[in-house]
Amino acid sequence: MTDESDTTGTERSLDSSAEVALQLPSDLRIIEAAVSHLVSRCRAFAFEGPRLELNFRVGVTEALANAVLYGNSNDPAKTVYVKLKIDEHQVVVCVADEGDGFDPSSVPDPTTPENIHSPGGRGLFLIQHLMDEIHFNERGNSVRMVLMREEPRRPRG
Amino acid sequence: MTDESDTTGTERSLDSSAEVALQLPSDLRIIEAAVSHLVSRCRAFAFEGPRLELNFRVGVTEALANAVLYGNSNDPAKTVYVKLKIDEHQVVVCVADEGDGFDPSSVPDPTTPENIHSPGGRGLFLIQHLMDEIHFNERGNSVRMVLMREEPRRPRG
Amino acid sequence: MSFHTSKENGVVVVDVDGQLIVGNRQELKQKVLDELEGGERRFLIDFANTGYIDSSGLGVLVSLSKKIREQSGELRLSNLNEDLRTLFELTKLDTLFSIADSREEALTSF
Amino acid sequence: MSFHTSKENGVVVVDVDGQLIVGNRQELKQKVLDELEGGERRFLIDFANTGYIDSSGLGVLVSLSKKIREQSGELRLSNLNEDLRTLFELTKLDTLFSIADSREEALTSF
Ligand SMILES: Nc1ncnc2c1ncn2[C@@H]1O[C@H](COP(=O)(O)OP(=O)(O)O)[C@@H](O)[C@H]1O
Ligand SMILES: Nc1ncnc2c1ncn2[C@@H]1O[C@H](COP(=O)(O)OP(=O)(O)O)[C@@H](O)[C@H]1O
Repeated sequence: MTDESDTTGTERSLDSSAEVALQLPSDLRIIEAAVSHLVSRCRAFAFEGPRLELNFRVGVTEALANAVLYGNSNDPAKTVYVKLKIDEHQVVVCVADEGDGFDPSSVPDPTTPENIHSPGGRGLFLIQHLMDEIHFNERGNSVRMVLMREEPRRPRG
Repeated sequence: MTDESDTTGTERSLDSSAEVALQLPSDLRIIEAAVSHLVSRCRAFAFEGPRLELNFRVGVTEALANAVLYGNSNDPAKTVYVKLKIDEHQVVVCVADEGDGFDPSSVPDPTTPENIHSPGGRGLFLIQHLMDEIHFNERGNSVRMVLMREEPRRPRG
Repeated sequence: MSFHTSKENGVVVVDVDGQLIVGNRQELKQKVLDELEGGERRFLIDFANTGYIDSSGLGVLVSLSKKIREQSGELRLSNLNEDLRTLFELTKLDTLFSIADSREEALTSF
Repeated sequence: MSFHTSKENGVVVVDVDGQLIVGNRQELKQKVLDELEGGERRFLIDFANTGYIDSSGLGVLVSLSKKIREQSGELRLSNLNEDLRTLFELTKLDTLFSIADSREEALTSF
């Protein structure tokens, strides 16, 4: 604890890449503001258009919602950790929670006839289809998403 | 950037003190959630009652609002840094912004007959009267507030 | 973000201004369910001023559609921009909903 | 948090549920100003269900009180708990407002 001015975090802001770190109260009410913040940091790095306004916004919203609701069991005393790194090619976002994790491969496809009428279960699916890459750590409480600035030429796996 | 589980921040949680760090998007919408989070962290450390529900809540709300509105000029791409440390005697909260700071001694008394009808200007005054100590760094963009768990016996200066 | 409700030709029209996401979906749900309980049966949700929708927002539409159908009512959607249409197509929810291009088209087709 | 408005004996009563702080003060302000513009002149803001108020919340009360007085109207407050009273006393705003212990007392005194 110090009250010197260097408590203000400094940010590596080279010409070619920037990093952002957030440590957020685990609360659904902060999601919209957190996503706007990350979007405006991306814009400041000349990333814009539908990949930012749709793919990035929805992907990050889903990851934050899952961290708050499932990872942190909607307990407002817990914390969600976000890291973003943007360079001229791509943006990488990590969202981590304090939970025990889960097995992403166990989540069913929400578009099948049995599941299409379910009110839930579309979050991971949207991340998978809107982001270019998604990786979980082994425990399953930290997700790393990669979005290319431009639509990749090869069709996504 | 890593997707290992140790991206989850760990917290020093000895029996006698705890620390919390938040890095928040500079957005008025997050203040209520941030304050609830800090309050619940204090409660988890057996701090409760009106000093928490009034003095702490209002003091921290004021400091966050000033950081967002003045320090960070209400720019949602900026960040507010919060640190809290609680032990058996007191809680210390630091709120820092990315702004140029200001001179707190230049802020007029809001309770004088000339100022009492003004819609603004009561934030610092409330911090000064609700917290037991308030210190600014030299630049004026970082405030450190101390609140004793129990009302101090000596009258406040 | 806000939800604005009006009544046009016997249809309850809800405008979604801003985001329809996990943080506010309950508000939309409650608004529509209150009208349904009040006896309304025709609903149009208009997305002309909507930024984005997340999976919870989609989920709330699915569950409202079901509840409205159970009361022999009808739910339509209108004014999905290209981005929002992509979400409905990805999740195949475009097959579940009656989606009109414009508010007028939706209102006359009830 | 929410603001609920009702009309009792010609008085517009606003209940503040939750916090009245920098993030939502505009909503309260707009609600009351709309009623003032609509011709209402007597206002009671009831704090029975209010958690805490910050300096912006106090500020919005000061500015509403001024605007209402300019239209020859009257603003009263009721049900401040001990914590909230402390805030009014610290800032000397207890000298500026007409504060009643209960809603009934406030309503009958207009
Ligand atoms: N961070 C997480 N920690 C624990 N479980 C998770 C996490 N993220 C997702 N899950 C699990 O995966 C399931 C599917 O999540 P998702 O596809 O986002 O749909 P929904 O949120 O609607 O259930 C969740 O119901 C939950 O059980
Ligand atoms: N973090 C800050 N950075 C720069 N200026 C500040 C900061 N905090 C307060 N101030 C200045 O001090 C003034 C008084 O603040 P305050 O007492 O909280 O009342 P109000 O917010 O209603 O103006 C503000 O108007 C602003 O000019």
